Amino acid sequence: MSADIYQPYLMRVEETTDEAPGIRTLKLVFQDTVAGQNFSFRAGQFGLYSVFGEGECTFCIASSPTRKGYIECSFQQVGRVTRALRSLEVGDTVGFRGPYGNWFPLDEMKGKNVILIGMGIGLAPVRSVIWNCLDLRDDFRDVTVIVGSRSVDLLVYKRELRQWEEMPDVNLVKTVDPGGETPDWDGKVGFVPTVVEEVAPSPDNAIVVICGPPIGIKFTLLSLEKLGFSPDQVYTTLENKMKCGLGKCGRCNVGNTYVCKDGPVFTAAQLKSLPQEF
Amino acid sequence: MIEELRHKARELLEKGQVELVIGYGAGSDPTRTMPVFIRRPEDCDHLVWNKYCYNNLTSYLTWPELKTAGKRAVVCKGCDAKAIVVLCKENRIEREEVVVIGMSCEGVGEPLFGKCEFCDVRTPKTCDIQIGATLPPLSKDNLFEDVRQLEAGNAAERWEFWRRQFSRCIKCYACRQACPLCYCTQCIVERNQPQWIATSSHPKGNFAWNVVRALHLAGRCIGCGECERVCPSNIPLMLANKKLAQVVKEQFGYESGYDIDEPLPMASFMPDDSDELFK
Amino acid sequence: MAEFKLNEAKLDELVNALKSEGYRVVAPVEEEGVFVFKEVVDPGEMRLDVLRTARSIKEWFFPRVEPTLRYKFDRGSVTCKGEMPQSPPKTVIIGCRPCDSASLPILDKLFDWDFRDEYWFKRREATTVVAVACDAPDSYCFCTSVGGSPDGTAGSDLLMRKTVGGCYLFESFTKKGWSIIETAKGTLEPAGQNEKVLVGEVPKRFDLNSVKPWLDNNFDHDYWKEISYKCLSCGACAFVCPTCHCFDIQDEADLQGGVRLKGWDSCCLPIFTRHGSGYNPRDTRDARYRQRVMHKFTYYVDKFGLTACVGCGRCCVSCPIDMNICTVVAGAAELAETST
Amino acid sequence: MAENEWKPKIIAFVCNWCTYAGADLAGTSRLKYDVNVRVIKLPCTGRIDPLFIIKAFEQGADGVLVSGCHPGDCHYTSGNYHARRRWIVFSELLRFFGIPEDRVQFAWVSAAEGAKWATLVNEVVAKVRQLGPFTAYRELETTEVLS
Repeated sequence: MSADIYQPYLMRVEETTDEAPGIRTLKLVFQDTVAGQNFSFRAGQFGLYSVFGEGECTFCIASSPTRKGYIECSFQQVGRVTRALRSLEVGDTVGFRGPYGNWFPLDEMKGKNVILIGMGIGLAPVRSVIWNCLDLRDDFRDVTVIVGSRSVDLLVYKRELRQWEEMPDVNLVKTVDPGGETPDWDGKVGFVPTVVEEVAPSPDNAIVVICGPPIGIKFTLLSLEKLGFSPDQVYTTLENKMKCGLGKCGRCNVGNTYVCKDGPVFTAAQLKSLPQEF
Repeated sequence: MIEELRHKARELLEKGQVELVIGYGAGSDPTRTMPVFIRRPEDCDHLVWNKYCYNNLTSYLTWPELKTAGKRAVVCKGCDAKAIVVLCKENRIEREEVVVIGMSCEGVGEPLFGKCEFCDVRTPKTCDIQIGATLPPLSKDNLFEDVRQLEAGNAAERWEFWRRQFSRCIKCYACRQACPLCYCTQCIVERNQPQWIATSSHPKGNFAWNVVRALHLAGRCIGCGECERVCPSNIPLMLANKKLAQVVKEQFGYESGYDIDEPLPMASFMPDDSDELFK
Repeated sequence: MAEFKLNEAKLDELVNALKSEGYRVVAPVEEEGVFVFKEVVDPGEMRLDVLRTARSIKEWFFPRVEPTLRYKFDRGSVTCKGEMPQSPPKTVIIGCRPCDSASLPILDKLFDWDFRDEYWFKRREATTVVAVACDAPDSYCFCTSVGGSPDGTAGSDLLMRKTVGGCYLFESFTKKGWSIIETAKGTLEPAGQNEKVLVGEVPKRFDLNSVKPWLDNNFDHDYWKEISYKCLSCGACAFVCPTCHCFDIQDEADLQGGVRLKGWDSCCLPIFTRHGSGYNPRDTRDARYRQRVMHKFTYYVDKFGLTACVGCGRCCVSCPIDMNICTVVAGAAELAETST
Repeated sequence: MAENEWKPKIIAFVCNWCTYAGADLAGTSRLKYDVNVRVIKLPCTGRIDPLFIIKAFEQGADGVLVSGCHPGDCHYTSGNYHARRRWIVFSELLRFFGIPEDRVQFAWVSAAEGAKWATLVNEVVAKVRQLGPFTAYRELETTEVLS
């Protein structure tokens, strides 16, 4: 029998975590333990998560490939499927197809300084890279994590931020947009592009991974350019509407590039060469 | 007529009375025409007028990107111009922001479209500039003949008729997009919380979509027939629209597209509306 | 070289012979004033003289709706059953035009790209395609501009060409095509040496080679706005197109269970690329229409080495406002020439 | 009664203020009526979208009953007047599309008309029972569409 590419794995919701208003993380384990054991992915890849009766929805895998036996996804409730996902409880069943797409160049990052920047919910794919780096800490040189959000309550992975903060070999910089701070906020106040310039990581022997809203990426790229980073050193991930994830349904393309197959990870240099339609 | 049309259009643009003229231009084939948007007086020679001017150009009037285009002129047949009345009543456009160039029309299509056989607006009723001679209205006595014919059969026959018709619907939404009165920014089929109508073009979804499409035009459809003309599957959509027009006329004494001051039938009521249906 | 021919009067016998051999026969059939490919019930309803059916043959391989999954709910747990067709019925499509056949190898590339879509290929394997060469193309035809011809053989298992003498010459190119000849042998007769065939002419409207470079370099050209400002943004063009393959995946369910459906979609519909947040990368009519043209004439070429247009003219016929993709591309070719 | 005998499924869309109270009265008055009706309460007949009826048929209803306050008695002054126009038009459309008239019944039942409610339900159920299951609508349930 030939494989049916539209069939999802059945997953069990193991844990739900509220990250911020409207944002939730689900920890999912494979119902079929053999499939779970054989499953592997790389940081940056995505999948299609489905709630039966509501439909499928695309997110990156937010957990690290170094953590076996489960995957996590973080999402913001905006539409039909995310609303249904948010209403799931521990023990409920979810469908998952994946992993799809390319990944962040973890191999290339070995022996280099890594600067990981996540803005808002865009921290999800970066989180996969962060844990991947931290679980194999010796493979990398300096690890700088810059996290930003509109306000303190919208920061995601708050518990993990504290963990990273306490780790001696991680330089965590957290910031919120002006006006989004609280009286007890112990991070910076300012937009991510400004904070990046303040932190001023060196472009030498470094690779940057950045993810967030398009406007945030755009201005952070300018800041990075000012600091001397070349567009080839900067990796980001595109989020387009997808239905299949398999390079067939025809809606995620940017020019002749299919985000689901040729991406979702692109260098800033690649993004510049694409038609500006994303 | 064509010269008169071009002349008037040119005058409107030259005098700055309008920013844009929406009219018919030459098509890819002698039996077709294509909508054109004209902004410069010298381009008015591109305007054409013939029996292949099918489109109802008033559907462009509600486009958000054209709402900001300033005052617009639109070339209309009598049937098309009826849409202006409804659009004004429903506060989609201001009557003053549109100059209606009404064309006297002896009918379009080859052979003549069915709607043209019962046309009582061969000279447009709603227009600012009339082009061409005044033509007497045709009798509408037999307008609902095809409705009556279908009703002569029993429920099972009608069900079978529509089941066969709707089975061909491919959900391309050409009917909706071409309709001057389907102007919603978000159509009910695009609302998915909950998903009231299945988006798939299986028989169940097709039936629900076609019921809703017709119903949302009850008391509003002006009978321009664009939905039916553009349907790639030849579904007789006007038959359903006409049925509803007939009900609205018989029950509420209302015909869409004529009187700008009369209240909309489906947004108003009379305490003595028929109670026959209700136990 | 054709060895056999069939007298026009024996078309019914051909259909019956195929049916008795277990074939599901699909051919152009009239339905309420439109011609569509349908299963032939009565051989007399088959209409090989129809130049252009309302929709293409793609729906016999890639249906406008098909289930991929059925599931049942049982107190919180879900049981699933895949719906991939394991052995679709043995089918022969008779009477499509060479342009329709040509769309099949084009779509093979997409459905086999990395992930092999067996929904498509199972049906492909089970189906024999018998095309009829065009003796009377019309002004909407432009197959010759996109690499085809009125008697092209791409994608066909067998080609029937009409002769002056009221016969169809049978020429098979594949094993599947040969099986048809074998099955129908009783109705066929040997073809003569110098049979005169009727093949129409389709003038070439543009040069593909000059189109692609221009498209590649003119994503932001004003041309797109000029040609598509009046597009109504319906999906008629895509749904009647033999090569348009974009689809949607939707769930439909009640409290007991439901089904996941794969169904046609169109890049011209405004919600096609709209994100859940409301953001839409292709928010304007020109961006959407440009996508349609670019996808066919450059993106697909970049990805798969083929142009995703076969010149059947269906979109031009169906367009409510008479947008004509041939004219649009010819216009681009003209711009390409004037710019060099 | 045979175990697998078909039982008609009737969905009743009723308004909160009159018909629901009427149905309540029927209950408290211990009036017996057919059990094959499932009542869905809405604020007003004006809130009942024609799509509800389509949805009911899609989900397996064999008949639909719509009922609210008598004209003039609407809790919101005019909701039922608007509804009346809508139902006049919609019922004609359904009839035109070939849905048997007896599968959709419209009525006015006030809070005091418990007995009328009971009779109405019995009548509707009887009529639908006579028509049998709405197989015609069930047959629309195909999901693979080849041509």
